[in-house]
Amino acid sequence: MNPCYYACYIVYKVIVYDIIFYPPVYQFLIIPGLITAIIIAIFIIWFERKAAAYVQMRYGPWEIAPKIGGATQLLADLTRYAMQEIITPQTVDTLQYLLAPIVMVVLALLPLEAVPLTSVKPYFPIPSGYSLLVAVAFTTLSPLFITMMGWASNNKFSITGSVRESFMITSYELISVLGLLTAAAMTRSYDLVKIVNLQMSGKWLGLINPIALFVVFIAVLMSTSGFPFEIPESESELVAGPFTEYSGLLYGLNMGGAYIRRWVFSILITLVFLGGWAPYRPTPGVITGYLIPSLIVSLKAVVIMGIMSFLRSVYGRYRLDQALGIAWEILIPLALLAFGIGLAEAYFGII
Amino acid sequence: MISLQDMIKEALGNNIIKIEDNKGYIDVVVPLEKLKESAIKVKQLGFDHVKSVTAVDYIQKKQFMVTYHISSYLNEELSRHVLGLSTFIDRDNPHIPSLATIWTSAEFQEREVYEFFGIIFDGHPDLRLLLLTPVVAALKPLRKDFVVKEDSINIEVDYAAYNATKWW
Amino acid sequence: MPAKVSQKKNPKRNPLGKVFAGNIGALAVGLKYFFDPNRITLLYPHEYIKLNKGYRGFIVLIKEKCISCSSCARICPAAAMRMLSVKVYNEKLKKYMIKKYPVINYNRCIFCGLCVDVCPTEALYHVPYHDIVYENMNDMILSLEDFQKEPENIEFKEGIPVKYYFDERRGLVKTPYMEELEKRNEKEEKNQKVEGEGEKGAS
Amino acid sequence: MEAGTASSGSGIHLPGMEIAKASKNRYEVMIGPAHPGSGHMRIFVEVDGDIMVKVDPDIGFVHRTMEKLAEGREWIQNIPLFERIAILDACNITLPYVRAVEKLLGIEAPERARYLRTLLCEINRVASHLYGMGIFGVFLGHSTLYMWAFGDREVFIDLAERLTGARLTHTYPVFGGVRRDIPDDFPEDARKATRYMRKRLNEYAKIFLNNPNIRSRLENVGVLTKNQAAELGLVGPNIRASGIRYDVRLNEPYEAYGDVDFEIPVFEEGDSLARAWARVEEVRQSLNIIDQVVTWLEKHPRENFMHEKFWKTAPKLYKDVYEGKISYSPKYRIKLMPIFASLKVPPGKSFARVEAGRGEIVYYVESNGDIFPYRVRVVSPSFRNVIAFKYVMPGHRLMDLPAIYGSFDYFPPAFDR
Amino acid sequence: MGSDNKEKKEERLNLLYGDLDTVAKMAKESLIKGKIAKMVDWATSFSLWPVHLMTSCCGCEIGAAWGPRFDNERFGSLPWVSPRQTNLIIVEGTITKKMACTLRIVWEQMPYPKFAIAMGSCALDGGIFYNSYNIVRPWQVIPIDIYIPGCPPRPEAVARSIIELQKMLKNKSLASKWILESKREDKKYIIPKEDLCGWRGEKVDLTTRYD
Repeated sequence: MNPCYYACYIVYKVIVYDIIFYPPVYQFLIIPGLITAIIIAIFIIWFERKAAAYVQMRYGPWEIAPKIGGATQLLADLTRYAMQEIITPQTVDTLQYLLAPIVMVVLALLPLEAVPLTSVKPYFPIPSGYSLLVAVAFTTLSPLFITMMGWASNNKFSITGSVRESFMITSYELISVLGLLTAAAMTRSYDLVKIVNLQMSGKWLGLINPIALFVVFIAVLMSTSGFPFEIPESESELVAGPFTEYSGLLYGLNMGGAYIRRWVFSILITLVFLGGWAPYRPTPGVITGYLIPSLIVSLKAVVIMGIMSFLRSVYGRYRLDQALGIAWEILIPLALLAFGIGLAEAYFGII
Repeated sequence: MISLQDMIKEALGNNIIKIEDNKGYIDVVVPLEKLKESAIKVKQLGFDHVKSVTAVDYIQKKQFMVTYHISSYLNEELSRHVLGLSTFIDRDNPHIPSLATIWTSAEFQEREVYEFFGIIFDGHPDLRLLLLTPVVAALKPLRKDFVVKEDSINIEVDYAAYNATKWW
Repeated sequence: MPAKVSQKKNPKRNPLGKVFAGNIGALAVGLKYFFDPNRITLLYPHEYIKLNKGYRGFIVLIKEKCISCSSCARICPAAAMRMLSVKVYNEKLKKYMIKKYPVINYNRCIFCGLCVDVCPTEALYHVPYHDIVYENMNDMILSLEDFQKEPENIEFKEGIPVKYYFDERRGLVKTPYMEELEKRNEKEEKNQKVEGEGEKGAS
Repeated sequence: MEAGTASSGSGIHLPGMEIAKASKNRYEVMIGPAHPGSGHMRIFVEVDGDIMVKVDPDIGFVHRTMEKLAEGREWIQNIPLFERIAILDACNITLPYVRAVEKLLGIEAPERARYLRTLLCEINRVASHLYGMGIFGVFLGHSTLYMWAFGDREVFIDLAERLTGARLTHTYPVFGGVRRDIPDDFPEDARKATRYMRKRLNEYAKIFLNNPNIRSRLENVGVLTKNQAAELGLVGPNIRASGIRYDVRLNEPYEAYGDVDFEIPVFEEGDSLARAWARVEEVRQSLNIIDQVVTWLEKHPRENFMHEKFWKTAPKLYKDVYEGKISYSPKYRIKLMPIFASLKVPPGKSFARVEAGRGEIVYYVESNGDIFPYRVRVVSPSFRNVIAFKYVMPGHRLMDLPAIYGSFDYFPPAFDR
Repeated sequence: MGSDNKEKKEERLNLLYGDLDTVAKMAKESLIKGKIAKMVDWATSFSLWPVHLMTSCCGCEIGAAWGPRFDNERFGSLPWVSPRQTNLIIVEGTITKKMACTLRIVWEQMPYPKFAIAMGSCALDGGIFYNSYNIVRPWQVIPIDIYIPGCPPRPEAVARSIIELQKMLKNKSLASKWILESKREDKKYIIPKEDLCGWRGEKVDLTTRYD
């Protein structure tokens, strides 16, 4: 045998099987990570524009591909963004300004490292008994970098926007953590696999405890600044909030970042409240053990994202103090109530 | 019911130089010194806001006429009428007491008259430029000696030499 | 009957109704339009609105009717129309005379139609289209010859004419304007007959 | 006394940009002029934390010098000129100028012309209010309202286009009459449009005004009491939302408003929500007026919509044009006599006011018997409303700025003139 | 010949030393060729986002043009808020002297490739305000690609201008050339910025007109 060929074979094998198909990498980069997230973002932004257009008596993006309703619109936008000049204003803190969006996107995907998409052990990214806890902890990282973006931009609008963002972080984080951990209280476990497996019988936690689902849903809307909580980048007084100074590819990253975060949260909600890959039971094998359950999870998550996107066409935006008031005065008591209900249900053995 | 003219005559007394019924409003001309006093009296009658502050440049008489068109919101009887409180001021030394302290609604309009005519309202709380940039405002554009040229309607050239861009 | 004053108040709701009824009402209206979109969009290059005859679009001169009275140029608020002196051979007097004709500058024209309305001989008229754009400002300053031609309209080539009619339930509803289409089809058929088979691919 | 106009200092100084020294904990945000929340103006906002402390509107970015230009143009040329104050409300904006000149000329439009003017005024008022609501929606992040309002505005723009031949710049009322009569199928179309719009207004209320999200943004925001509104001299629906019973149509009925039956909605609260509701209710009343006017126009014979003085002298060609005998000419179009091109107006001063969509618009016209006006003074509704920003906004949060701004239904070209 | 070799050598050396400018230039040139250039033009033509710069009354027709009846979002064009993320300016009517500075600043804030449309007769030759003392012509301030006559133009005309701009982009491959050369040769400013924002303008011949 040719040693060179052999070496190549080994390298290939290492790269493909041991690196790319190593579950943490695979999950981070392909399904449900970066590539899937981008595809989903393309689809969901298109859907958002189209759904709004439906409600608003018009067509929305159309001329670019009339036969499929302009679905390739975002490709054009992304290409344009990628090729446009990247302006770095003189007054910005250059390193932070350039790094923050990239780090934000990377960190936004980090929770996926802890999220199992199947109950078959070899495909777990990081087998852990505390996967829910780890995932929730990771979700809190990326918003910090949005705040940093605003600070680095050195622009009054950006800074005001990032201050607003930090206000929102402090209020929504507690709610989403409380809401998600309700599941742990109900199932007596931090293990996402166990939580999903308990829901296999059709008793989805979202159905048993809809208040918790509602609270988490609102908290996710707040965290990803979706309508009616699109406050940090509210255009009518803050232009584009923390992203005001960003142009070209960096802005594309920002725009994608919010959707990626929403995507990650949707997957978490799906796993915790909507039964994950239920009613399908994974069996060993790449297709039956990994692809089909992750497809089911993705579908459910896309539906959640679709609902979130639809709200854009019905609601305006709340004022900052009102949003914070909703968070602290209504949602936190509700989250505590949901927690109590969860405990009661667990005690009486409903779950 | 006494008519509005009588009411104003009674209120202002001998402050009035001339009172006439113009088309659409009643014009009262008062001397410059008595303007503020008359305004206070008129406000007591119930005229509570200023509709417009107008200055007219009579370049031949070397005078500006400043008219406050005032009317009422709260008194429904008065709101059917518009009263013009006018005064004439010297064109070379245009100073006039500001009525913005009496009617807040005159504030922005006086600023506008200030920048377009260069009439200075003494006692105005915030006399700055409103619409124009300083360079343009220095021209005092609404005075009659600032002339804006209109284009002529004829193109004085024979057809063969008609070069489109040149004539516009 | 003169107007009356009617005293009104902001509609009030109890807190519970405010939260539930309001949200559900808004979502229901949104969903209603999501599933039954009342789309009034004109797909512009593929369709165009056949404007009414009275529309004040681009202006065309009929030179024969012009009596050089300059009314149009005098009334033009934007000085977009001016009188151009042209030497014209007079048949009766057998000599050249200077006559004035209007020329127009679309850089300034505001399409108010005063020139058309004031013309005592109806020598000017509007064409009912108004969607031409230029890459060059000099193209918009018309010479006397261009002013007599109706400006070329691209929308005829690219789209089909539609008309909007009013509807109680849907507001504006568009329908293809069949008369115009038939007229155009007839014309095309005639052209094809005259020109033979060669032009078929182009249409 | 040139202080405050030109500050000579080091560094780049941009026009109109007077930089005030900010105290501790305060900073200045400049909203505009190229800002999604400002439109064509700039607002200097001094913010203490999240609370606006000082608001200074800096206007004039669209100042096109109409008052000066009017002094060099002939009387009729000023109609299209003043139309550009607010082209979306064109008929209402030019009508007081026409009325003021008519007062000087000593003529009055015939009855049919008065009804036709009323018709277009009301169509414009509906379109203008819908425009304002659409912008308001966008300010609060409610894109659907923007789209709906602009979509339904098209209905009324289409009506106006059928009537006058232009979408926005109608140049419709001229001295002594109007330029066109209604087309034959117009009354039926207008009735359909009003019926449609009445139904839609309920949906607007559902998705926007009764939406808890929007209500919470608007309630008790930017409250103006009756006396404050009168003191600031605001106009239009803004004062009627504060409980002032003032409407030119009520206090000094002009054109056909004395003959039609309608209500003036007056609200008590004086907050942003009341101002929004006042506009919705006004749209309802305008629809009523359109119905009545159209019925009147249908019943009465089509003649006399130009003042006798001008129409009597018309040659035969003019009547041919009116009857539509010329192939490229629309029916019922009136031709202007060449006298309009050099009309001389008797000397005098006149004053006219009209309730435009955004409020009362006031013209002061002075003539010295020439073919040009000697002085025309326009005070447009937005110009009188702009003062409200300075006095109403301080004390509110920065996010209330669009909510207050939008509720006053601003239109910067109108106040800049 | 010798100098050529020297230059090449220097270039190589620069590469070796990791001179970022040279590398970026070479990478750009290799990227913008053939298919990718076409794709850039295609993408830019279907993603013309106008910046929110309402300069005057034609803004109402812009509202209508992006409203439901004429819906220019069909062309992938979405009015956006911040100039940094947009690539199209639509000058809606009159530019006053106070606004001209803003117009130029907004234009400079936008990343290239960027384009401009002048809408309405006020933006062309002043329209009805041709002799006003407070206006400038937008083509003296920024380079304009397409002109729309009318006062105001119909929304269809705005749609037409976008279609024309798309055609121009594809035929002349404006976007990819601009990215490659980092500047556009055929358009230039007439009034320098200091004059616009300081209102001097003595040295400028305002009668010049470029096309």
